[in-house]
Amino acid sequence: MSHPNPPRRWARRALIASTLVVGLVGLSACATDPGGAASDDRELDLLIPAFPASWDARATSGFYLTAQLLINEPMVALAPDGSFVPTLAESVDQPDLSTYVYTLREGVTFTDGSPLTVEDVLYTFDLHSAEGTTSFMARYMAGIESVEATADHEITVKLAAPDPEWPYTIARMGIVSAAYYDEHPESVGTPDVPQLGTGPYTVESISAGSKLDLERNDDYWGAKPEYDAINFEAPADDNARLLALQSGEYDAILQAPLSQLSSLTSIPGYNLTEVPEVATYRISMDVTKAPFDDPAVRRAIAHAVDREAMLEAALSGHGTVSNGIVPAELLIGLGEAQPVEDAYESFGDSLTYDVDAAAEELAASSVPDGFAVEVLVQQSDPAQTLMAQILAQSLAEIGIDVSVSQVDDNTFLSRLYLDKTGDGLVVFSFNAGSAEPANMARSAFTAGDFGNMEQFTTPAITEALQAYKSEEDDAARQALLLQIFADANAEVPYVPVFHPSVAAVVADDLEVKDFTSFWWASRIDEIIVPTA
Amino acid sequence: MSAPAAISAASETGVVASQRRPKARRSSTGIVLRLILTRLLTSLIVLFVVTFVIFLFVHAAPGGPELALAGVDATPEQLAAIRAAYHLDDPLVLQYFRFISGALGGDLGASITMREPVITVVSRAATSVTLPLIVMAWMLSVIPGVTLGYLSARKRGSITDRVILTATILGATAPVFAVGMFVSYVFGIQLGWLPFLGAGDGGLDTLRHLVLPAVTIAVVLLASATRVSRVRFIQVIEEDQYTFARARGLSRSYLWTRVVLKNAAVHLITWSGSLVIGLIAGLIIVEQIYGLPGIGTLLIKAIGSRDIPLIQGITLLIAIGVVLINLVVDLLCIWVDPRIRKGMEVER
Amino acid sequence: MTLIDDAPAVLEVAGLSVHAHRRDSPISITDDIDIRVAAGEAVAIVGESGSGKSITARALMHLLPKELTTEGELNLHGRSISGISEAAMRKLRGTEIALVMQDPFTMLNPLETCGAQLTAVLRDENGKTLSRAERRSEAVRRLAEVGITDPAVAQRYPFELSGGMRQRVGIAAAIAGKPRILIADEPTTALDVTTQSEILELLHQLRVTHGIALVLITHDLRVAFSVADRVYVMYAGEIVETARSAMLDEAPAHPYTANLLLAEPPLEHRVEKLAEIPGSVPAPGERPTGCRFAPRCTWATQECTTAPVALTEVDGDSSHVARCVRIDEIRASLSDRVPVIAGPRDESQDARAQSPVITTRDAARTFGEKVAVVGATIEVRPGESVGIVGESGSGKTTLARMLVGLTRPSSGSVRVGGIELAGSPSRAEWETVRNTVQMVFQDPYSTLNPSRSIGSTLRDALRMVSTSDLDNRVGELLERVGLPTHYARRMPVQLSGGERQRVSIARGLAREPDVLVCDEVVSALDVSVQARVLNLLRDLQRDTGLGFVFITHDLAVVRQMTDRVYVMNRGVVVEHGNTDDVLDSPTDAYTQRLLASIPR
Amino acid sequence: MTAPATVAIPLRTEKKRRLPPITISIAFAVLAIALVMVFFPQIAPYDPNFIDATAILQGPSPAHLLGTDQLGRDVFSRVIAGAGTAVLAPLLLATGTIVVAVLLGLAAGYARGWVDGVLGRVIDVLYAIPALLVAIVVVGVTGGGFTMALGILLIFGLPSPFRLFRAAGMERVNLPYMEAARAIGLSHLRIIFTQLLPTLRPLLVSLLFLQFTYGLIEVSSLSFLGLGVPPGSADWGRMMFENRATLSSNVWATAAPGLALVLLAVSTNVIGDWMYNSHEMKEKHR
Repeated sequence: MSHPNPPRRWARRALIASTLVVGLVGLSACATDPGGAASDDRELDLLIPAFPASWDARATSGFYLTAQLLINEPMVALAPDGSFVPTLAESVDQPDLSTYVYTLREGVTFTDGSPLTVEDVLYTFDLHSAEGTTSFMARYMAGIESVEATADHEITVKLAAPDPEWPYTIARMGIVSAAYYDEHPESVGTPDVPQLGTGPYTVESISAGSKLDLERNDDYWGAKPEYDAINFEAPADDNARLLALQSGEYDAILQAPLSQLSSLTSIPGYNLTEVPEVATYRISMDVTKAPFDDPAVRRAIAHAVDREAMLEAALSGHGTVSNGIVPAELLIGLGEAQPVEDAYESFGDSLTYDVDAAAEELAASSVPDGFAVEVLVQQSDPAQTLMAQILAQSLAEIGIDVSVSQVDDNTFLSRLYLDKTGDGLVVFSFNAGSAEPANMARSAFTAGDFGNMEQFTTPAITEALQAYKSEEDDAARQALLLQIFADANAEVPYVPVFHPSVAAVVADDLEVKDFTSFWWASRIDEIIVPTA
Repeated sequence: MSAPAAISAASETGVVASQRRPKARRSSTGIVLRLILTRLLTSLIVLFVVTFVIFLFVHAAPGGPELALAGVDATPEQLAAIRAAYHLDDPLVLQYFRFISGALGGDLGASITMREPVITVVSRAATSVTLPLIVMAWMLSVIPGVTLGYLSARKRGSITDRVILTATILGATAPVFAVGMFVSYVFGIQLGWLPFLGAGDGGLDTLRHLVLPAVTIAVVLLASATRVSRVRFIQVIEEDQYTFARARGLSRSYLWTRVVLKNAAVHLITWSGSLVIGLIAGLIIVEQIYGLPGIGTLLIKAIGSRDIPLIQGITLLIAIGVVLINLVVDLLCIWVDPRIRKGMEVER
Repeated sequence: MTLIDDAPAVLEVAGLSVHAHRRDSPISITDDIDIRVAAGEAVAIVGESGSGKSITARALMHLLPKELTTEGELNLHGRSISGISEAAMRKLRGTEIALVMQDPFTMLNPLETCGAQLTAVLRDENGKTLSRAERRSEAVRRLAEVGITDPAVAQRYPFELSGGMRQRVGIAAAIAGKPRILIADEPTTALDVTTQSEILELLHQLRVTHGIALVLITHDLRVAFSVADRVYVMYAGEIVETARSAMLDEAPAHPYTANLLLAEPPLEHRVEKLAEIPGSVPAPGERPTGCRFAPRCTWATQECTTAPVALTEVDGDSSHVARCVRIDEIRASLSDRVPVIAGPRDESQDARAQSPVITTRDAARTFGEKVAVVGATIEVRPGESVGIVGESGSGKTTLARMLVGLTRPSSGSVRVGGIELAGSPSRAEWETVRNTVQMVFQDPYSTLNPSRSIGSTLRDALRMVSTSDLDNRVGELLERVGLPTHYARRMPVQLSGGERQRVSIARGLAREPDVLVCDEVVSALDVSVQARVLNLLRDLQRDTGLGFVFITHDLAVVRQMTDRVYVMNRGVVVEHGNTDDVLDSPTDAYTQRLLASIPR
Repeated sequence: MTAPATVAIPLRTEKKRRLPPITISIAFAVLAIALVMVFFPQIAPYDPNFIDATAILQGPSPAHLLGTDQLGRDVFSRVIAGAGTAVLAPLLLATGTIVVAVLLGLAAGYARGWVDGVLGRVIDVLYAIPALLVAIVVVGVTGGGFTMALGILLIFGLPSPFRLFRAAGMERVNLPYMEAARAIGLSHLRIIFTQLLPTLRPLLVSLLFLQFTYGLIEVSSLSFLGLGVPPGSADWGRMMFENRATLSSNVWATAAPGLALVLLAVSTNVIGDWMYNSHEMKEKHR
């Protein structure tokens, strides 16, 4: 799945996910390459889907972090295999569920030579959590009760309530230099004032919004980074990225556009790696808006959605049709597989593609003669548009007249999230920011959250979500989540359509290790490595 | 044929030059100054109207820069705080006044999303991509275009002329995006002669990356240049002055440079000015197709993120560019044509 | 050919034909032209529109467009130049043979100073271009040669000069390379009478001082006679008669020449009726096989139409040849060229007694800073024909437009039918004005709306009087101006200039006005056509008592058409009175100069 | 100043920019085909909007002459259906622009004075801003649809036809036949409609074709940027925009609408050009 802009901002918490890596579907192209060991001057040229308007720490999230975290290291990093690795923090202590104590590594310096201090960490926290901040991470920081320097190299964070997602939040927070930010108010991250960090790579140049060149930080405190330089480029759209790869000047394309995978893999000298993404395309119906406040209408629509056709048309089949808005594997990771599989199968009953059943439901609804509705889709994600057109054709058969409106992301957000001025029917893609299974669920069922397009929630669900936060037992967590999804499924506020794949196409002389849906949250030089 | 136009026009109003009141005779510098001043004054109004209209539309549009800044995870309070920080909730008139007073002082404000002064952002995009692209496209089209127009005009009616004519109709009509896709597909992808994506690493590499985009624009402009210059050349050739110059035994080079080119110049200058103006929209499309980080791409991005200062700044700078081009065109015409210097109406 | 035969020929043309190629079949434009010009001689080629005289002039210079091809022998100074290369011809142009064109307003490059254009062809003895200082002094010297003594003119642009000055600069530029022959293609047609005589005098001077032979192309026999030693008369692409000027004037041998002379309104006296030539000049490709003039010739018989006619000597005089098979039979009647002379003008005393239809008092008009009419006081009484005469810029047209309400006076008074036009007349008052005075315009080609038929144009006008029976009334109107009724269905393009002018008169008559203002109605017409329109107007005046205001620059027309005349100069009426009195004994210096300038 | 001579055969060449007759014939043929597509869309073998998930991105075959797009829709049928918007939208735009430009232009050229002054200044302002730029900004920002796009293109497309008609009005207003009409007593409105407009007819027709061409290019450029027509429309520009991502699977899904677009635009331009020239030629030879 691909939507370059804005990237997965609606990302949430996580857990580990080695189980998630269903497999490397990498096309085992000719293994003729002798695969010489990485030499010192190896550069990595990467195509990523999008660039932020600025490399300011507050403006980077999602894919952007892949570059950001190479410059500004977090205190604790997420390793490609899903484990957490202390980096700028030497150690982490968790005295209780809502308190974290980080001990900073000593002797670390920024690339300008100045030493890393607790002031820098405090400054970074403040950057993201101060009142009125523009930071994408503000909401994740909202649960902080206090952040204090409790010793020379010690930071203590107290949360208002336990937050299973906190480690992921910390792993996404690259530490910036307080002095540097003070010196350049409001302009850090621009071409003239590039970011300054302690990470394995440092900025060589930023050129006009579409290129970022990093070079190795030779004074890096840790192991010598693999590549001499890593260059990122974000062509204007999927098509341009395909063309770019064809030009042969790049080593890899990450988050490759799925509808173009066949074209991409036909380019000689490149291999495909494809894994399921923790993301869901769904059709959501705003239960507060007529006629979608009528469950019969929602059931009718659920039966009218040809999910197979949508997967085929929108993603050329690169994904899996799903009965739930969270990939089953994520829940299975918490415990037994059987209950999850049974539940998901039962969810499918209301989702069968059956136009006759749909017509029957509609005939029995408050709008037996059908109605007209506008579906908003994001211009940046062509898959949504294709799905909406298929939806329109199916719904036309039962008398619902769908007009598809393609709008830019800003309009999409403002009309559906802020103003709620849509007609109530949305084709929508929703991605997890982390492998925490409750991440997507909480967003989908919390009133006022962007993920809750349906404006659907029940007291029971809210209660279950709350209980999940302090529940430490995985099996119990699994049960809580399954209960939530069952409750929701009964009301059909949404039609889960499919989970897309996430793909990388990489040159022959490189190999992909531990590629996951969250590749961007880990060091890319540890995911894409020279063939041994 | 009726009596010569000049005569009938004179007898129409019964006026000859000698009857002008002597004091009414203005100096030519005065006329030129007046022309420039009037032009600048009108331009100021134009700029005012343009920016205001764009300003209104951007404000009426759904969404705002705060969404681009803080994303979907932002809380309503956070969004409100951002709006307040950028004065987005102030009365429109006040906001516009702030913008225009800043602009009059040369300050276009800072881009909200890019956190840099608008001037910096725009001039970077302009100098690294857009201006070289315009210059390259202009040179690739006007010079060969006028040459082709010359050939075509000299051999009018011949096979060469007809081939050139037919080809130019095709070139001048094909939409720039169709040409762009064709050129990038054939010369970039299939033949692999030149890069077709991005602006390269600066310097010569950037120039290399600009060749195909420039060719794309030039295809359209070249056709138009050929047609316009051909028509104008033939017009001059059919004028009495050309025959008279020929009848005096003047050389071919004199005929072409001093008579044809010189008399066509005002027309060609005016035309090539309007061409550059008409090219602006085409530039946006070409920059999109070739993934060039120029002003067009910047504008599209700014629109997407509702970066109001940036949108305002870009449109204002484009409008200023248009005004400047028009001014340069006027001055060049004044320089070439003494009749304009003397305040006479001349058909361009 | 007598005297001139002895002088060596600088230009000799034999059997020159020009063809156009349209859809494969060549159409001949001129046929078998023979011209001989001796050194220092002045010859004129005279003809009406469509005669092919300008084409011939350009063929001599090898300046025809590619679509036209030439045949025949061209000898310049005894050297054949037919079919020589463009490069070789370029060397001869300007140095051996030069051309001055008709329109001084378009002939010069508007973007170069006069001096630069004058000296563009000049080279020093080594073939190098001249230095700036040399060019400047040369320019001043050359200007002096053509009578421009102000050295500042060299720095001026053509648009800063008057028409006469431009024509002088043009001549200076043409002769800069010291050619031996100068072809002047209607060099004075676009100029005022006074300027015309100056330019003709200049051309004569150049002959004398520089020994340049002159080939004058003109439509005006009077101009030709005043300048040229010999005259070639062209009609429909061929030469119909050649003779020494005096001979041609006194004893034309071709009916066409004779008719042309008769059709010209005389300046000295009034004639009962001007001679008309019926029909019009046939277009190339539509020319009759026999004598080309036969269809319009009153003397033509069967024998004229059978075979092409050759040039034959007249009275055994080798210098006088004509292309007519019946020369000997009709010679006598041709010479009989004096039509009835009108007696003393029968002044209509009752008209004098009546109160005027149109009165202006100090009517003035300015356009911005320009003053068109300084202040004119005129009167027009019912049934009277009044002339307003003047050169371009005299304000006569502006005055005429004020009379019909197309232009409002800036100050002073204009009363038409008792209505003051300087005020703001009501709708009904305007109706009165329009029923009193109507206008006929100068240019026959733009006087009718090209996209509307003759009938609909006339219906528009008739409808303003009454909407009944429009078609019949259109027919009547057309008959009144001597056109067949079926012309109502025609479009203006299908009509000749004279016919259009008559439709225009019909339109003016539609509202049955008391006075018709005719603004240069015949100035754009050929002489033969002009005669017919003037006769028509005179008939109208005689038959219906219609009054006229004749705006014209042509004193001969004034003599023929008007009872009283106002002479205007620079926006002021300088003299007025009975036409004969003013023309016979002018009191104002300007009127005298005007009369003196007319070539006789 | 007496009768200047007329030359029956023009000395000036008339081969101003005559196109080979074959080009003009082809242009008319293309236009005819386009019109057939507009009025008889049923000649399409398939419903242009029918989505067939079993036939996605096929190459050309006897069943699908130009293959299918990413929703399995028949490209050939969509190209035929695309003629609808390709002809009607620019036609609407061209007609609208010309009607407004004629009314305003003639008013300004005929009346002069303050009317001319005010209109002239407004047009100057519009002229300073490229139409497509405004359309891109405004439609892009507001997400306005096709109607808004057409409206903007119409308003900002006014300057050049307005100036043309203003000049035509000014040039003709003092011609003798116009003055004669005034002298005869026709009202101003009557003069404009019965005297002025008929003389402009050839100009109007040729201009309609030329404006149509500009309109077609502008509208499809917007479509190509994803603005204006709704997604999935069988619009040529939109099809190119949506299908260019699948260039390697079925090049015809992009190339065919592009080719159709270029052919139609070139043809109408050729026809307009040809009409304009033959009109101009007539004027010269009147």
